Parts: sequence; C-alpha cells; structure tokens
Amino acid sequence: MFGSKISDTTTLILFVIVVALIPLLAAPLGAGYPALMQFFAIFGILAIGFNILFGLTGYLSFGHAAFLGVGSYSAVWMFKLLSMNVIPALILSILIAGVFALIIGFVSLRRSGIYFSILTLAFAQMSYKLAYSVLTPITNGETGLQLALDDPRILDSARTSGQLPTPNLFGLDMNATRVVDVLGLEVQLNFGYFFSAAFLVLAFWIAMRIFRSPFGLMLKAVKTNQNRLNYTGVNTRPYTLAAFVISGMYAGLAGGLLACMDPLAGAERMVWTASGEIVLMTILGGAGTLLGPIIGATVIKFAEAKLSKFNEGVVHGWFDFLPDGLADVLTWVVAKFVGDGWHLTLGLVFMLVVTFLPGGLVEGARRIGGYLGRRGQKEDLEQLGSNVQGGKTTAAE
Amino acid sequence: MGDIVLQILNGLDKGSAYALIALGLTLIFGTLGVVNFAHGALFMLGAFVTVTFTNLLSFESVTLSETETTAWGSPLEIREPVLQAWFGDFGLWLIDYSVLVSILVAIPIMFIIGVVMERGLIKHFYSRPHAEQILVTFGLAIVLQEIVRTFYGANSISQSAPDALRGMMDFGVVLGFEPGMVPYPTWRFVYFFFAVVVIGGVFAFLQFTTFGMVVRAGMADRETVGLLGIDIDKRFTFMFGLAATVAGLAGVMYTPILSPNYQLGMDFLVLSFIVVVVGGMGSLPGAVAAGFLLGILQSFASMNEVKEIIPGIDQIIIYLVAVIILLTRPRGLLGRAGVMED
Amino acid sequence: MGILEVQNVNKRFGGLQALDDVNLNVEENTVHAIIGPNGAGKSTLLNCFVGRLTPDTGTVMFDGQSLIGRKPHEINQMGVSRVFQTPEIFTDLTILENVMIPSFAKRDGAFKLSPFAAVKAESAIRDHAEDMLGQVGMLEKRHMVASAMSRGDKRRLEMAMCLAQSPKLLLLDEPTAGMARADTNATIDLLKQIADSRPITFVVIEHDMHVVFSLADRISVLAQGHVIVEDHPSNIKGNPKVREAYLGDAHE
Amino acid sequence: APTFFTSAANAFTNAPGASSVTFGFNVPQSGAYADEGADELRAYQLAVKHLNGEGDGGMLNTFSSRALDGTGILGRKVEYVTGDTQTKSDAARASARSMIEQDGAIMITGGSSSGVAVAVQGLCQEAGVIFMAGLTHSNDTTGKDKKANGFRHFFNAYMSAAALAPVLSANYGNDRKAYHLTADYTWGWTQEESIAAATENLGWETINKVRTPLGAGDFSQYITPILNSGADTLILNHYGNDMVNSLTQAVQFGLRDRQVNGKDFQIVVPLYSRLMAQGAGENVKGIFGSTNWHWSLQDEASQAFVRAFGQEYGFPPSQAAHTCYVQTLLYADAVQRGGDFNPCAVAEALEGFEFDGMGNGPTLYRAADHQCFKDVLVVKGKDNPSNQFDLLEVVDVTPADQVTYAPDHPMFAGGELGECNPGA
Amino acid sequence: MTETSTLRAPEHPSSPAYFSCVDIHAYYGESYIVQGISMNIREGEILALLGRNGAGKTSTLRAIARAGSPLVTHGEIWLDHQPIHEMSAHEAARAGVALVPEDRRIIQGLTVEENLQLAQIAPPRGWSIERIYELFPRLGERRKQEGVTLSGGEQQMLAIGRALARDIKLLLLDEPYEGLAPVIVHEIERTLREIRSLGITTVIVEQNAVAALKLADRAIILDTGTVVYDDTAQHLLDNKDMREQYLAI
Ligand SMILES: Nc1ncnc2c1ncn2[C@@H]1O[C@H](COP(=O)(O)OP(=O)(O)OP(=O)(O)O)[C@@H](O)[C@H]1O
Ligand SMILES: Nc1ncnc2c1ncn2[C@@H]1O[C@H](COP(=O)(O)OP(=O)(O)OP(=O)(O)O)[C@@H](O)[C@H]1O
Ligand SMILES: [Mg+2]
Ligand SMILES: [Mg+2]
Repeated sequence: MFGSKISDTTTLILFVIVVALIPLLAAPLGAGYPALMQFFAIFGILAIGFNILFGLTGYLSFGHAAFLGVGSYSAVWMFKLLSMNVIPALILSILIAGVFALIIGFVSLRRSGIYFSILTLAFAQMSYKLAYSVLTPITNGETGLQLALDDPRILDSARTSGQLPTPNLFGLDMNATRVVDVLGLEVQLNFGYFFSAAFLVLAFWIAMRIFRSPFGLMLKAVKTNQNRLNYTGVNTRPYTLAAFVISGMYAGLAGGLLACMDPLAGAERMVWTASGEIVLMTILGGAGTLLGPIIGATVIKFAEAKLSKFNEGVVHGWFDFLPDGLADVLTWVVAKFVGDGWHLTLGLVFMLVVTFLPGGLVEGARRIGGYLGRRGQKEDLEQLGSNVQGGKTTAAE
Repeated sequence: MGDIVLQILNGLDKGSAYALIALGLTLIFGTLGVVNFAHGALFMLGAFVTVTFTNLLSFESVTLSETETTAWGSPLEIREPVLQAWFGDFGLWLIDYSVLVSILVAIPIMFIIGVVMERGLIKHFYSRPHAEQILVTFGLAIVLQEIVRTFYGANSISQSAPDALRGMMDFGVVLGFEPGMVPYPTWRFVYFFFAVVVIGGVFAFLQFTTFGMVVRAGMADRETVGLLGIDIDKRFTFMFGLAATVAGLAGVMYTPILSPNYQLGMDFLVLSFIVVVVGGMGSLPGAVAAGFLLGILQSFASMNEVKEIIPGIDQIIIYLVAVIILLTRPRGLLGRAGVMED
Repeated sequence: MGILEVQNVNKRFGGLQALDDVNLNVEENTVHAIIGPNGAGKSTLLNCFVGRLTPDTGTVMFDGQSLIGRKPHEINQMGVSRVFQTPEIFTDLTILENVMIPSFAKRDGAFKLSPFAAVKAESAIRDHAEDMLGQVGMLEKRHMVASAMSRGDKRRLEMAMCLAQSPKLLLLDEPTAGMARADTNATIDLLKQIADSRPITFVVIEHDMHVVFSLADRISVLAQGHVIVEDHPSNIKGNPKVREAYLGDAHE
Repeated sequence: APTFFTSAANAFTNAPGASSVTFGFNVPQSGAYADEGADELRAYQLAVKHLNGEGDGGMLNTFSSRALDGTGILGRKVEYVTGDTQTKSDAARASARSMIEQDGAIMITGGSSSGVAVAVQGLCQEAGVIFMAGLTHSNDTTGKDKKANGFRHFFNAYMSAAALAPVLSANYGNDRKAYHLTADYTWGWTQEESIAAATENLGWETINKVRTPLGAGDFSQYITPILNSGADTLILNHYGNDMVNSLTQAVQFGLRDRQVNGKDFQIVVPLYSRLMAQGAGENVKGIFGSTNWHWSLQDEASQAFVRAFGQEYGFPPSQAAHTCYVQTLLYADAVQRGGDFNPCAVAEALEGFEFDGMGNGPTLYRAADHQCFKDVLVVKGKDNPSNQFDLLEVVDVTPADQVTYAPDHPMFAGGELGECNPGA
Repeated sequence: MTETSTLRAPEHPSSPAYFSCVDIHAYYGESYIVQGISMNIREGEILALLGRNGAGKTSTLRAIARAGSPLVTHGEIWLDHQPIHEMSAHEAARAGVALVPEDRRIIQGLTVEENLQLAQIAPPRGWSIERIYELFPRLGERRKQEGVTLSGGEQQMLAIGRALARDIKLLLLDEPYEGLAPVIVHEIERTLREIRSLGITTVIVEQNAVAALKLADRAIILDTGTVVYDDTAQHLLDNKDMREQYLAI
C-alpha cells in the first residue's frame, strides 16, 4: 500500500486511456458496438460499487440487483414524467437506490455472514416478485417499463412526431453514433458509451479514493476483525451501512445509465440470478482488487453477448477449410459450447478460473506475471490489483 | 373447514419436500460449511436418474414400416417396448413402478456422483472463501444443467406415479369429514412418508453415531481433528456422498409431482438455502422445522381469503418469513452461534 | 475515589456463579493487578468493564460514569482500552495499518466518513503509529501482514494498538503470556515507562508473578468469583489464603 | 496517416448492401423455452434456405403472393444472425441491439413470450427496423403496446377465447361454473380477461379468478380450494412449465374424476402448444384448448411446410416454428412487392395485405393494429396418440370472422400505433 | 547426518534415538522458517525446546506433527522406527504423535466431554475420560460446557487432557504453562513427570525456561530456524552465557 511502484495517478491515467480506446480495441473482436460497450462501462460501475461493499467489508450481498432495478425504474419514470434529459433521471436513480439501500441495509446489517446474505436476497426477491406481479401499474410487470407516446414529459416541449424521443444530455442523443474508419476497421463512436465511460472513470476514481482512505481502511478492518474494531472504539454499523449505501448508489447509477442507454426497465433486472451475476463478475475478476470487478464484468458481458451468437452456421464457417467430415465433427463439438450452449462455456470458465486462479483473473494474472517475470512485472500488476491484504507482502527481512 | 385441512395437508406435503431438499443442503452447507450452489443440480440429477431409468425400461425397438409414411414423407416408425416383449406382465409392472424402482438405482449413482464431486472439486475449496465456493459450484451447476439439456432438451418430461398410487385417498373420512370433502392424492402421502423416513434415517445416523460430531468438529477445525488421528477427508467425502444421495432421492420422488426439466434445480436452489438459513446454520432439526413452517405458511398465504387482504402475499411469503425470523432470531430457528457468521 | 469503581458485581453462566459480589476500587494512575486461579472469573470481570458482558447485578463506574449497558465502542471512546487474552488483531492488514486504525478511531470518533482523505497523507497518524511500534520493538516489521507473525509478536502488536490510543485506563489480560523472557522484561520496562510518563491507569491480569510483582501497586486476588484479598504486593506473597488458592505451597 | 471519415448517412437503418441482407433471429436459447426457441430457429433457417432458392421451396410454392422466386430478396442473398433472448425483456433487447448495431440486421424476429415481444417491438420501433413477432399471444402486443414497425402473425388471447367458446358450449353446455387459475403477469391477465368474458357470454358463471406466481412449481395450494368451491370447470391460464405443472397436478388431485353439480368436472387450457402437451404427458388427453396451427392440418400449404421441415429435421414443426417461418416469408414478400427495404415501405406493403396459402386459410394483416386475422384451431389432447408428436387433434376450426374484433375493442384499447420509423 | 556426534546423547553413543529429526526444512508459502533442524531423543526423555519469539519453535513442532503448514520440503522424521515424514497428520497421530498446540485449538461447538471423546475416536486410545477428569477435576465439573467458553487456563487443561486421551509415544507441548496459575503449573509438572514415568517421550516448548529445564533431560535452543544449542538441560542451566544470550535468565 505504501511505496508502490505505479502511483494511483498513473493507474488512473492508464485507465482513462484504455476506456477511451475501447471502441477501437473492441471493434476487431466484434464487440465494438454501442450496446455492448455501454454494458462494459455500466456493469463495470455496478461491479466496482459491489466491490466497495464486498471487497472491503466482506459482506456478501445477494440482493444488489434490486438497486439496479430500482435505479432503472426511477430513470424511466423520470423520462416518462419529467424530461428525456438524463440528468434528472440519473439523480433520481441514485437517490432512490440510495434510500432503498439505506432501508434494506439498516435492517440487513443487523446480521452478518450468511444471514446477511439471505436477508439481502430475500429483500431483492420480494422486490422482483412484486414488480413482476402486483406492482405492475408501477413497473409494467413482465414487459418492463417503457416510454409511450402519450407520456406527459412536462419539461419537454410538446411532441412533434409520432416517434418516441430518445434520452439525451441537453440535446445530445445517447444513441448518436458516428462510424469512423480506422485503417479499414469500422469503429463506432457512440455518445452513450462515452457518457457512461465518463461515469465509469468517475466511479473508478471514487472507489480508488475510498480504497486508499481511512474510511476504506476501516472497512477492511471490519472484514478482518469486526470484534477488535468494536473494542477499538469504532461503531462498525455506520461504516458498513455507509459502504452498503454507497454501493447501492453505484448500482442505482448503473441502473439509471442502463435506462438512459435503452429506456426500458425490466423486472428480471432484479431477480436473484442477476444479483448472482454481480457476485460472479466481482469474484471472477478478483474481489477486493480495484480493477478485477471491471474485468470480470467485461468478460461476462462479452461472453453473454458474443458466445450466444455463434450458431452452427457460424461455427461451420470457421472450419470450412477442413475436409467435410472433420469440419462436421468439429462443428458438432464446438457448437455445444457456443450458441445455445454458451452457458456451458460460462460454467466451465467459472470453474476453471476459480480452481486455477484463486483470487480471480487479476490475482491470477498477478501470479502468472510474478511467475514469468519474477520481479519487475509482478509489482506492477500487484499495484493494479492492489489487493485488500495490502499486496500480501511476505516477511520483510 | 375442509379447505383448512386441505391447506394443512398441502403445507405438510410441501414442507416435507422442502425439508427433504434442504436436508441434503444442510449436510453440505450447514455441516461441511461449503456453500454449494450445485445442490439444486443434484436434486435435478436425481430426477433425471428416474427419467433415464424409465426411458431405459420403456426402451422401444424401432422398425420402419414398409407401407405407411409420415406427413413429411419418411417411412413410419413402428415402436414396441422391449421390456414388455421380453418379460410380459412383469415388464409392464416394472415400467409402472419405475419411479419407485429407480430409487434403488439412484442411491448408488447419486452417492458416486457426490463422491466424485467432492474428491474432484469440492475438497480443494473447504478452506477457500465462501465467495469462491459459490463461483465454482455455480459453474458446476450450470455445467451439469447444460449436460442434462443436451440429452433431454429444455422441455419438461412427464413422469407418472405407479398406477396403484396415482389415485386419491379420502383423508377427510379419517378425521370425520363427509366423504369427498378432503381427498388427497395418494402419491403425496407416499412422498410425505418417504420424506419422514429419510429425514429420520439421516437424523438417527448422525445422532446415534459419532459421525456427526466428528464432521462438525472437522468443519470447525480440520487441522486439529487431523492431529487427533482422524482422517477427516474420508468422512467429508462420505458426508458429501450422503448429501448428494439425499438430494437425489428427493428429486426422484418428486418427479410425479413436478415434471422435471433441466432447470428444476435452480428453481429450488434459493428456496433450499432459505430453508437452511431460516432453520439455523448447522442445525438439522432447524432445517426440518423451517421446511415445514415455510410450507405451511406458503399454503395459507395462497388462500384467496388471505390474498384478498394482502395482495401478492403468496409471491413473497417465503422471503417475508425469512426476514422476520432472521431479525427476531439472530441465528434462525435453531442455529448455533458462530457457524458461518463471518 | 478511584477511577474505576466496581460494586457488588454478579454474573452467572447457567448454573455457574462466575462473579460473586465483586468489589474493586482502582486508584487513578496506578497499576492494579488481578490474580487468581484459572477460571476464577478474571477475564469475565474484564469483560464486564468493556461491554462484552453485562453483569447481572452491580455497578461499574469509570471516571464517575457508569459503564453498564454501554456498547464496547462507547466505552473505548471514554478512554478504556483492552488487550485480550488471545490476541485480537487485524490479521489481513499490515502491522502498521493495525496500529493506525486505533489512532483513526480515536481521532475521528466512532464514525467518520472521509472517503476522500488518503491514508497515505495522514503522516501524523503514521508517525504516531511508527512511534508505538518502535516502543514495542516491531518497527522493522511494520509492512508485514499481521497473520504471518509469531504469537508473541501478535501480543506485542496488540499492546501497541492499545497504547496508540493513549487510553486513560488500559486493561491487560495476560499481556506477557507466551512472550520470551527478554521481551517480557522489555514489556515490563515499557509499561513502567509509560506509567511514569503519562497519566494512565493499568489493570493487569497475569499469571507470571515476576511481572505482577514488578509492576503492581496493588493486587486483588480473585478466587471462585469473589475477591478474597486486596492488598499491597508485599503482603500478598505471604498471605496463606493466596498461597493456598493460587500460588501453591511450592512457590518460592 | 490514417484517414478518418464518417460513413454516409442512409435513408433508413441498416440499409443492406448490394449482395446480401441480414435478418436477426432473436429466440430463447436458454431457459424454459429453449426447445421452443430451437424449433423457431430451425424454421427460420428453413425459411432462409427457401428464400435463397435452396430446398424444395416449402410454402413459397403455396403462398398466394408470387412475388418471391427463390433468388433472395430484391436480388440479395438472405443471411442471418442469431441471438438469445433468455426469455427476459432486458436480455432480448440487448441481443436485438447487438444484431442491429453490430450485425446490421434490417429485420428482427422471434421470441417466445409476450413480454419479450412487446419489449423488442418497442426497441425496433425506436431503432427503425421491422419486427416480425414470434410466439406472442397477449392482447397487448397488437393492443395497447402495438407499434407501427411491428407485425404479428400469431393469434391472441381474445381470439383463443372467441374460438374456444362455441366448442366449449357445444361440448360442456352453457351452464357451467368456471374457476380460473391465472399466471400472475400481463399475458396471464389478458388471457384470463378474454376467456372469462367469452365464457360468461355463453352463460357460464365465473366462480373465482386466482392468480398464481410465475414458476410456482407445486400448485397444490391453489388446486385444493377448487375441490369444494362448487366449480365444475377449471380454466388454466398458464403457459410453459406452469401449464405443464398445474395441469399435471390438477389431474393428480382427481379433478377430472369428480362430479360437481351433476356434471363431469372439466379442465380447459386456452393456449396449447405441442411442446407443452409433451411435458404434461398423459394428462392432456381430452382437454380442450386452442392453437395457432398444427402439423396435422391437411391443406396443401401446411403439408408443404410439414414436408419441407420434416425432411430437413426428421420431425414435424411446432406452431412456433410455423409462425416464425411464415413471418420471415411475409417480410420478404413485402419487401419484394414494395421494391424497397425501407421499413416504411415494408409496413405499407404489409398493411391491409391479404393472402392465402400459409396454412391458416385466407388471412388479413390489418392495417389498424398490424394483427393477422385468420381461422383459429380448437384442439383436444389426443386419446390414442400414434407417436410422440401426435398429441393434439384438431376438433374444430373457428372461422376468421368469428374471432375478429374491432381495433378499438376495450381489451385492445389504449396505446397508439404511431408512425413507422425508418431510423437513421 | 552430518553432526551426529554432537546430536547424539553423549553418555550412550551406541543407543539409537527413539525419536529423531534429521535436517528438516520447512516453508510457509515463500517464507523459509525451519532451516535445517535436527534432534535426537531417547525413549522417555523430555526435551526442552527453547528460543525467542519467532525462533521457529512452534513451526518445528507443527512440522513434526505433520500439520498442514509449514510445508516440510526436506528432511526425515523417525519415531520408534516409523517414518513420520512420510505420513499425513492423521497417520502421524495414529503412529503416536500428539501435539498440544500453542493456541489450544479447542473445537468450537463441542462440549468439553465431546472434545475429549473426539480424541478417542481414532485408535489407539489412551487414558479414559474419567482418568483425565481425575487429573483435572475442573474439567469434570465443566464437562457439559462448550469447550471454547472455558477460561484460558481451563482450555489449556483440556488441550493437554485431549492429548492424554490418546495412546501416544511422543508428546509435543507448545507452551503448556502459558496462562496457568502457579498451582496448576505445579500440577502439570507433576503430570509430566508421571507421563515420563510411563515412558512417553516429550518435547516441551516453553518461555518459562526455568520451569522447563527443571523438568527436562535435554535442551535445544533455536534461533531463526536453526539449532544453536543442543545439550543436557543441566549443562544449559550451568551455562550462564547461553542462558543470558538466548533466554535472558
Ligand atoms: N460464556 C460462558 N458460558 C459458561 N461459562 C463460562 C462462560 N464464560 C466463562 N465461563 C466460565 O466462567 C469461569 C470464569 O471464567 P474466566 O474466563 O473469567 O476465568 P479467568 O479467571 O480469566 O481464568 P484464566 O486465568 O484461566 O483465564 C470459568 O469457569 C469459565 O468456564
Ligand atoms: N502462517 C505463517 N505464515 C508466514 N509466516 C509465519 C506463519 N506463522 C509463523 N510465521 C513466521 O515464522 C517464524 C517462526 O514462527 P513460530 O510461530 O514458529 O515461532 P515461535 O518460536 O513459536 O515463536 P513464539 O514464541 O512467539 O510462539 C516467525 O518469524 C513468524 O513470523
Ligand atoms: Mg482469563
Ligand atoms: Mg510459538
């Protein structure tokens, strides 16, 4: 933690550069389209926020998707009632999610360990179940809350066309995309992505500050020994509650952004598997590290978007150069893992990563880096990973 | 009045299912301390052992008709059950009783699956953080699920109870109601008694042998138990096999009630965790009590009279009860201090 | 009028009377030792001071205020710190961080949300923590993760953590158990020096008579939940009750 | 130095190039409807083959419009991309967006639930592409949530009810007491509303309407109150696994063996599909319901499709497959006839379009709400199935005019079709 | 076996050691902690293992008992002709090794009696539970209490009792007097003598070096994971320099 090789400022600058270059970097992978890049940024925010709670305090919330959903609903309602400008929508998303987190956190944090997890799970499931059924007047149930032509939108001038308006930032549409050609590569520069990415950078920076702050240190202390902390004069509840609310607000922001990019809020956003996905993203990337959760979120969203699209036709295309019989066999095998079999791949990835890279992708990369380059590289990665355990340095001679 | 009795029966029946499903989970989660998200998958595998067994029993020989064709022009297939051809009535009897007979098959299969799972994967995760256990077992659950899907598709597969157990029993008569007031399906009584027997058996095993104590001790402190000369690994493996078997049997017996499909496990996963936690971590009686409690409350919450007062209560009752119990009793109904609290 | 006044404290665990009408008066700026056989109730008594346990009956007054019913963190904020019998430290953090946390807690009160301050920038707190580590002789190890320490080191670390808060009353439950003789001696010196250099009151539980007699201004002997003797150290050794219940006849 | 340029603005979203055009097939590949999704995908692939002139041409040969000739669409070869809706509106929209933004799909089609259909339809409207709905049965899809860019060939809850009513009346009389179990979400509610209205018209009494949570699994607590409720008919407004389980359990609780009010107790399942019937096994025998299409239909078009599909895949198509196949052809035909890929031109070509030779007899794509009107099949679980696909028998075909309603019918009121959106 | 001449008990050069460690090295992860320790003890002897905090005493005992950490990478451990170094922890325990760990490791969730029963599940059994209660009456009084709620000293008694409940050949005691009242220390000293009279070989790690040396036949001093002194206990008591340098007594 002290005397690290790469300073936080450098990390932040590198991070901004990578985020800004995503449209270019993702394009060759077929991931350079607005919807997916927006997901990278937004789920990155979500995972960072989750990690503030889980990575630092060790409290494993299984209901974070509820805040995401609440944020989305708030934003869409703001679009429907007030204005298509995203600013009021995002403010309301964050606020409402914060209030929800305050209430749920206040109750759930009375318990720890698995009991806490189940309490958050129960609250989220109740939200989901009700949103899907009896709260349909507010949530539009199964279909999800959508914009309609006859919404009041009191701040926006009377509607002019028979088309639905798009969420915008003072007139700049979120779905505005400019396609540029970079050395023959079609790169889509989407305003919505850069808008979300700005929030991602902000979210990352705040998280970094929290990790490095006395507040963050207290949260880490909660994780290791809550008891000792109590006898050290610290009332842990306000700390954990603050962490919970902050991470709930991150989720609310992410939910609001999702609605800004695509103004629909579905109830499934709150189902327990969605909460589970947040947990998986965080652990897959590396809980307690700064970058891990973002990487985890990117990997999972990428897999979800791309793997499911490789149908047998596509796969067969890959093996066209092979003799027919062999191509068929290979297609048959590979098709089990992509297209409608993409879940299988995801499951295998989870198992392999956690078995062979304990601590997640970032920790794994750190170890591999350490193994390969022993000295130099290792510390860089260590800094990027910036483990909660303060980098697990071994005994200093 | 008859309705109330019926709902109590529903509650007991549901409760026995919940308790039975949760029982296997308590053994792994409450006793071995592994957050096993693949537990539902074990339940599902049990159900598919039955499906497979029934399929094998009703294996048909296929000959292509020379005269008739299908609507799309290929020759019609003529199918004949092999078992019937070979064994006649006994074959038919076997097919009819396939669910019950498959229990005998499921016990060794599920035990082996449990053992393989523990030896191959879970044992590396005993001392790892819960979050990593979740990740790996969730991955495993998905993999198992998808494997089942490649063989059986995503559709539900109907499975019937034996003819003799398919009808209704007029339970009301026993209680002095008019005939026809409180009828209840025989198979559900069978399920109830089966659950009671299995739960009782597992209880007795853990209560009257030192096995349970050793495993609990092993979870609290593996190393020390090892230093006392006990090969705790073997016992953990056995425990896992036992839990898998219990989960599988719960699935086997449930097939006539719920046509299994590959996602069956995920549907029950959250519920079984809630039952275990509400019951209190590490407490077998707690899990059973919570199973019955939630089953009965769920039945009552689904009554129209109740839903009129609180709309949507049947949607959330399980979670609501979980919240209330965990807030009033810090460690669930019968939980012990210190188990999985950090 | 002592800084810590304990009157008629009782505590039962099921059928066991762990504390039986305990009375104790600790004078300000003294070292008060509590000795007694195993299971006498010494740790239980300490637990009643810090809010871990609530006595069934009786009063515990610190600095004129009652401690009963207060939360552990409140009691700590009043100026009471405690070293546990089995070391309680933040095993995943570095030794330096371990010592900085109590200082933050002391400075920021029970809760301060300051996500934008950087730990790195808190040089005053770090210097103080390093100073404390220097005093217990662990400065060179400050970047080590606490879990990798031997047990004696963990004890010393915990002591540094408590001292970092400059408490008015420091409760030490067997501070030197498991410490090497050299370090025990160093600890005795350290405690003595602290006691001399600032206003602080110690309550020490210890089975090592060398430590007890080197440090204590007064000694209470607890047996089966009640105080059998309270006296000046010089009178304790010879006391037949103490010899029988605690020291054993063979003790020199 | 690299040159940067902004690509030329198009008249509409994803205008196809000169040689090929891309469709987006957005079907459930995971979750409970994965099998249905797989069948839809098979139908789509078959449709693409036929459009591109491969295979035997299927319904292209029976379709009343002769615009398509197996040379693709407007001379462009048809290509496609696929994606997974997961039967979640969020995921479905994400998948559709990727098809539109990354793959340049000009038309999105598919789906297995109304929630998904409405959500994706909304997206297509905003993005400026055509949406040809897959399996969606809720009144809302072409009712309060209708969109100018969206079209539905599948029938809806109102039509099911209207088609079933005469058959129920003929078989079970006009003096019945009905008890509804309804899936507690939008589709369930419109189904319940429609069938309750239709049966009450017959003179049936509605004893109770009970909402059941989606995915309840065990429905026993909802079934036992029926036993002593005085109802003699149970209407299951369930689909998918809920229907499989509720029907199985209702039968298990002996409902069909009961005599109430001097009549045999009956169960009705308004919306049937063969895949569900398979899941419910024995229990469907003799139970009435409605379906959009069935492979046993004897008309030339249906047979042509069954033949083409059966020879390709070895088993007959489901109703979902049929709908998806037809939707693809209808879209292609509309482009061909209108001579333009512009969504607005396509919409214009489809609005008010009348055709035949697609398996449901003469059919109209109504301009007012983009709903197809055609005959509806009333089916019954078959007592002696000859094979695993032969589970339903068609007992009646209710003619189109009996299931037609006014565009402003209260069950469809609210919402506006809006204007077609070409995007860009 | 390089330093055999100094390691072997000088008065019986020909008698083979009953228990011996030969050049063991052990790591915690990447930290090299036990750096080549060898020792030899004859049957029924008591060896005092001394040294400052962090010298590696606990690590050595844990290495001998084959606990999970530290990981022994090199060396041999023989007890009564059995190759302990080839065994896992539970096998070593069955071969007669018993460790009384420094933090007692009473098992949570188990009562005092269950903690003792646990020790008797795997053969071979040692003292009966009643006999242990006779030695420590306090444990008998608390038999139904949960082990971890015992007072510090009571836990220590339970940990020792648990070792005696097994039929052991080698007893490894890690700071057995820690936290015990002087009366109990005397009690345990007496017990240890009794144990010696039963022919059980003992290694005792103790900060209270005087007490340990009073009891011990031999003494070894460790420093940073290596042996710096190995001789009879009496010699050490007589060697003022050594005592002052390493033991501060
Ligand atoms: N939670 C509890 N439940 C039941 N009995 C308890 C509990 N906590 C302590 N005891 C009992 O109370 C008595 C006093 O314990 P305490 O820890 O205060 O002793 P102590 O004087 O500190 O002894 P030692 O010097 O051995 O640490 C002991 O006999 C102990 O077993
Ligand atoms: N789990 C661990 N991981 C890394 N290093 C460790 C671990 N446990 C102990 N060490 C280190 O090993 C060295 C020896 O520790 P050990 O516990 O064996 O010492 P000891 O002689 O028993 O000391 P004490 O008298 O304080 O108990 C110490 O430097 C300690 O920091
Ligand atoms: Mg004590
Ligand atoms: Mg030690």
